[in-house]
Amino acid sequence: MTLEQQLPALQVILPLFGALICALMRRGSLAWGIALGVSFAMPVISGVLLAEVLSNGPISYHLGGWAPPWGIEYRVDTLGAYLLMLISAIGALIMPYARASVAREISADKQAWFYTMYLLCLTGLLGIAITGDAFNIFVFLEVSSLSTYVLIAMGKDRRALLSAYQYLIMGTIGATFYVIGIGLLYSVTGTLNLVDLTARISEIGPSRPVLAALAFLEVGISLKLALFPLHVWLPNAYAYAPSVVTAFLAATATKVAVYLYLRFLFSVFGVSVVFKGLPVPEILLALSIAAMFGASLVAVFQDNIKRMLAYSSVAQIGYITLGIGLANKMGLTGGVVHLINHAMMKGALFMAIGAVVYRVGSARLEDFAGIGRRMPLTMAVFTLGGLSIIGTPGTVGFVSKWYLAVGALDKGWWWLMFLLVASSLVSVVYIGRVVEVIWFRPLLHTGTTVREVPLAMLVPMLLLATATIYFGIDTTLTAGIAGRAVDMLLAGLS
Amino acid sequence: MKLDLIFRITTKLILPFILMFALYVQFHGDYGPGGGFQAGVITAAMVILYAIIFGLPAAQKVVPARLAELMIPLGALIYASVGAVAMLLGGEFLNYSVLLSDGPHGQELGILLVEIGVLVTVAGTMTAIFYSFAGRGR
Amino acid sequence: MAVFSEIVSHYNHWITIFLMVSGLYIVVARGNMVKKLVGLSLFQTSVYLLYLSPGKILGGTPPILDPNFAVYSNPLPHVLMLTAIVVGVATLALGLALVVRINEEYGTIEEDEIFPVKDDE
Amino acid sequence: MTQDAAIIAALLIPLAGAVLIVLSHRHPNVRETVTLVTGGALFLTVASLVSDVFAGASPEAGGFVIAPGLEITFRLEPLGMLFALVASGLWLVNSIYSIGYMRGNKEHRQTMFYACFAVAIGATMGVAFSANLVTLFLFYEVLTLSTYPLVTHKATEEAVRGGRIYLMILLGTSMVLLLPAIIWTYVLAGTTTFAAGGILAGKADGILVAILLALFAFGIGKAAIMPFHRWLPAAMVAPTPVSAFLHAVAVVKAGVFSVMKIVIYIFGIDLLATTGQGTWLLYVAAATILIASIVAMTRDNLKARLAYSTVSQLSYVVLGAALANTLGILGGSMHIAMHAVGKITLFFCAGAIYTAAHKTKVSELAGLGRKMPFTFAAFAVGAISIIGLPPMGGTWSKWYLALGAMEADQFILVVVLMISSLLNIAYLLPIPFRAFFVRPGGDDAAGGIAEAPLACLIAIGITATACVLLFFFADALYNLLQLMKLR
Repeated sequence: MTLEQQLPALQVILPLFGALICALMRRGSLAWGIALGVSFAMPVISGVLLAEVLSNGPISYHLGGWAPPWGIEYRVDTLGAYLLMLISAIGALIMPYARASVAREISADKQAWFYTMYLLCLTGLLGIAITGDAFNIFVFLEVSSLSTYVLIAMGKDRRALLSAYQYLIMGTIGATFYVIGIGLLYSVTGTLNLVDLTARISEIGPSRPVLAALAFLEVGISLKLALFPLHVWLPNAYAYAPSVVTAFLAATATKVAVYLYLRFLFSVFGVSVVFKGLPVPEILLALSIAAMFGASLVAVFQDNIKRMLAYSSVAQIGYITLGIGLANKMGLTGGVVHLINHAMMKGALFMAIGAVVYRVGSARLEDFAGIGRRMPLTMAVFTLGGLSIIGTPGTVGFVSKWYLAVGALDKGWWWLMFLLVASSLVSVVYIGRVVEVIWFRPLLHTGTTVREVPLAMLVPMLLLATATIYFGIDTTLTAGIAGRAVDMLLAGLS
Repeated sequence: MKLDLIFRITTKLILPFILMFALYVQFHGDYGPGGGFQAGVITAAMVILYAIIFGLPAAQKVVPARLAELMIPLGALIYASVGAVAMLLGGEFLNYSVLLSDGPHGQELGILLVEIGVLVTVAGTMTAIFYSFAGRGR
Repeated sequence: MAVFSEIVSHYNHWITIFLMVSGLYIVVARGNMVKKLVGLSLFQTSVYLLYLSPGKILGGTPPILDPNFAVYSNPLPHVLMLTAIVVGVATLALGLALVVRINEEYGTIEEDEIFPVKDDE
Repeated sequence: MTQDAAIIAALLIPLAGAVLIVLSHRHPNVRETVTLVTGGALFLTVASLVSDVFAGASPEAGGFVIAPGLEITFRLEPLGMLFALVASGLWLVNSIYSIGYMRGNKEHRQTMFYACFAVAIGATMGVAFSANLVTLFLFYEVLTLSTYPLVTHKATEEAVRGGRIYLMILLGTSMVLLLPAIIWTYVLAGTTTFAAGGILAGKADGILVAILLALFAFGIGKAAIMPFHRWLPAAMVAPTPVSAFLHAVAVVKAGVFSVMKIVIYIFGIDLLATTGQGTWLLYVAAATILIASIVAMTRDNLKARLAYSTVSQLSYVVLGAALANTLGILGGSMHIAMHAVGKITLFFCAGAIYTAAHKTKVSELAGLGRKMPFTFAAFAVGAISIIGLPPMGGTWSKWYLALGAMEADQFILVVVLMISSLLNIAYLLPIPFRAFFVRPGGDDAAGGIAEAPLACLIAIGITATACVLLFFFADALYNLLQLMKLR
């Protein structure tokens, strides 16, 4: 087989190898070097895969040479490739940033382990996006989750331990629900291959075990996705995890769960089962709206900015699930494109916060007073990210909002459009609060140590911030591909 | 303690048999129930038993904590390398058939190597878990 | 009567459901972190049963090719559950490790004693 | 320079200026030169397009599609031309004035100030040239955001609070009302491109027209129709050049310009006139005119009084749009220019008074006219123009508005316009009167007060002259606006 044919496997194996080698290292900087190399290779691979999928259709890779549906199949289609690209790009941006930040926040003897866990997490996330086997998804889900728990527990604050524990309980319940759902499906259909499952479920139709499986899967994935009100693990986990971890997780982990949601709702179960068997769209819409308002309102009252942004993430996930609930071309495109858009803006925001933590050592609002004068670039990144969260035209946030609103109106739900725009008004309040403090308050930390962060941290942030503007204007790479993925998902909808 | 003596002697006596049984389970995995997971746990049980009877320091003299920790990625690395070798030989990842010119024998060899990897990792993991819990809170 | 036999004939599922629900109940209702983990394990164990019991085929033998037998049990659920067990063990180990660390930091593993502790933001 | 290149240049020159301003932050003289050069270049670029518009051309540029319905396109038409000309011309004058003011008051963070100013004028050009609602909205929001740091420039508690109100009202109305209106329009009409005769005709009727009009009219918070006018007085904490920019050059003008443009090119005046669904807006505008004038009389703070005056004057333009007939549109559009020139003069004078004498209250001005005769003379000129008396430019716009009201058989509105003029006299003219003819209180030792810095005076002189010139050369405006394709 040529190298190009091996790419789907390499996408997952390279970070796995990287993780194993990192585990053998004792020096953090060596481990960082390996993680950096692997992270830079990832977008190259996923870029080639994406180009291949867009021009020639889905790629299938038979692991171990066993043909599906018996063997495990790695299957890259438009949606999967889109997600691979997202995860690997964020990973590649995070790694240069990570070194200094990790050196500041994690003790030297644990740094090699940190990079091991990071690469394992990357492996898991990429694996979920690439595999075409339902049980394999569970394995990768747990690989990424277990490493995530460890990463979160590495936070400096002792509450990081509690958050990791809390996440572990919730996450395991979620994953177990997922396996239960898969088990039910397996006992009904006798297959685990996603493509095969799709065919067989459409033969069976909405029978009771299938609907039960759907319910279990939906709840399980919703836990991972932090769908309101199953989000309680997320704010603490994001708030107390090391800054790098927060940025990475916020940009990727929940997105992968959304991918699973899309995969199961639209392709495995198919629109006919999901939308006729259970009131899935109605539930999703109601919960999404609750998330958009509830979580945003809570965000307004947070003093820890990481926590504030974490609640904002819950709200933004609401937008994504709203698009799923709309289930029409424009709405779903809005949801899918918001996956990548939200990853960009939240990545930028959390990296900016991480930079402040690097210099000031705190993420409390009052410690940000006047910091815009000492760290103007970092705070410009924060401001741009914030504008994107608000959905200002010219940023990626606006593109998502436009699609969602048009999707809502296409259904004739003008009230939903108003709710959508009204909820972004709440985000003006919490972002505006921070912006006022960083630019217009007198400087609190007058020490000379508070200045711009090293270039390796600054450049990734600036790149992401630029991306939030660039992809707000040229959307061929984001909305264009998302649109094609949506066409694929909606193929079953008559 | 007198009872202690009986424990010590018995342990010393059965340790080789535990290891032997582990290896049996390991290599019989081809033909019957068994394999690297079980063998790894049994191997670790040997170390753990030794540690319980003779104390943690004595056990760590035989199997240092660092070794146990190294075994974890090492075993997985053996596993993954077999897959990678298969890739280099032109097959898919973990396609053992290409390891030897004869497909089924290649499968056999591949599984054997992979199971050794599993043994190493599982034994290492179990021992490491035991060490880290036993070594705390004194 | 038909209903009764319907219920009894699915006894494996009833056991699964019992384990599942009691496991979840322990996770929700207990404040002790170790007990919660035990509940979580129980919950995961129920899944093993869910997979394994339909895999057994009446009159089937272990799936090792033998000219004397024609009916084999389905091996796949066992493989899957082996993986799930490993995952479960890893989760439990990690959970316990976290509890140990929490105990070191807070001096307790009771949730209702930890959560009132206010760290200064 | 070809026409479409000139359009793009008009957008890029201010941006380039902003970048250069930031780069030259260590050298104030270079920085101010950059500002002035940018202003001059921008004005010349815009002016170079005037002859084309008179020739009946409507050059286009852009055509960049972000998403279905999200298209960035620019097209020049007479109304946009007028607005761009007024804004770029006054910005140049305002820049001259800013330099005098900022240096005279030794303000801090001047680099950020000038940079934001340049970005804001660029956004204003974008609003003026926009060919569809989406482009308009994009630059409308950029304008809001780039002026926010200007409003909070002083970074005091009060400034931040003012900025908060400014941002919340402008962003809030635009996001919650304007954006849905745009999306709704897109879904109804399948496009958001401005077209002669409107794009909603036949697509919407009955109460839906009224709802959409309400979403647009209130959604454009910059037009300051009551009850969304609070941001204007709140923004008074900003330095005076900013106030001039907000009230005269760009921000409020962008608001009423957008209302005008939406009425003409989205609804179409025929749709509004035949369905009568725009009538309510007439009364809201009339009420705003009267109430704001009355509130202005009660304000002692000079800038606050001018702010409420602006609220009132803006509704003249809205009124003109809501009349939905040729004369009303003409009067309203003309008022954009007339009010801009008049109001900027008044603000420049207020700023000059603050710079020279540090006085902000009307009641403190007694006798100051002797010390600053030029400033107060200019103030009187601006005031007369706002009131609408000859020989100042403001006369003509009010004249056409009144004619439009007559044509629409809305005699009550004619009365409203008359009363409003009286109220204008009542709150504006006492200021120069008091300055010139009332003797200062005995203890008020106004020694040492002289005219403001020269840069300020030059700017004041230019705009005051313009007020007079516009009276005599109003036919140029008339001819330009006649080219507008209303149907």
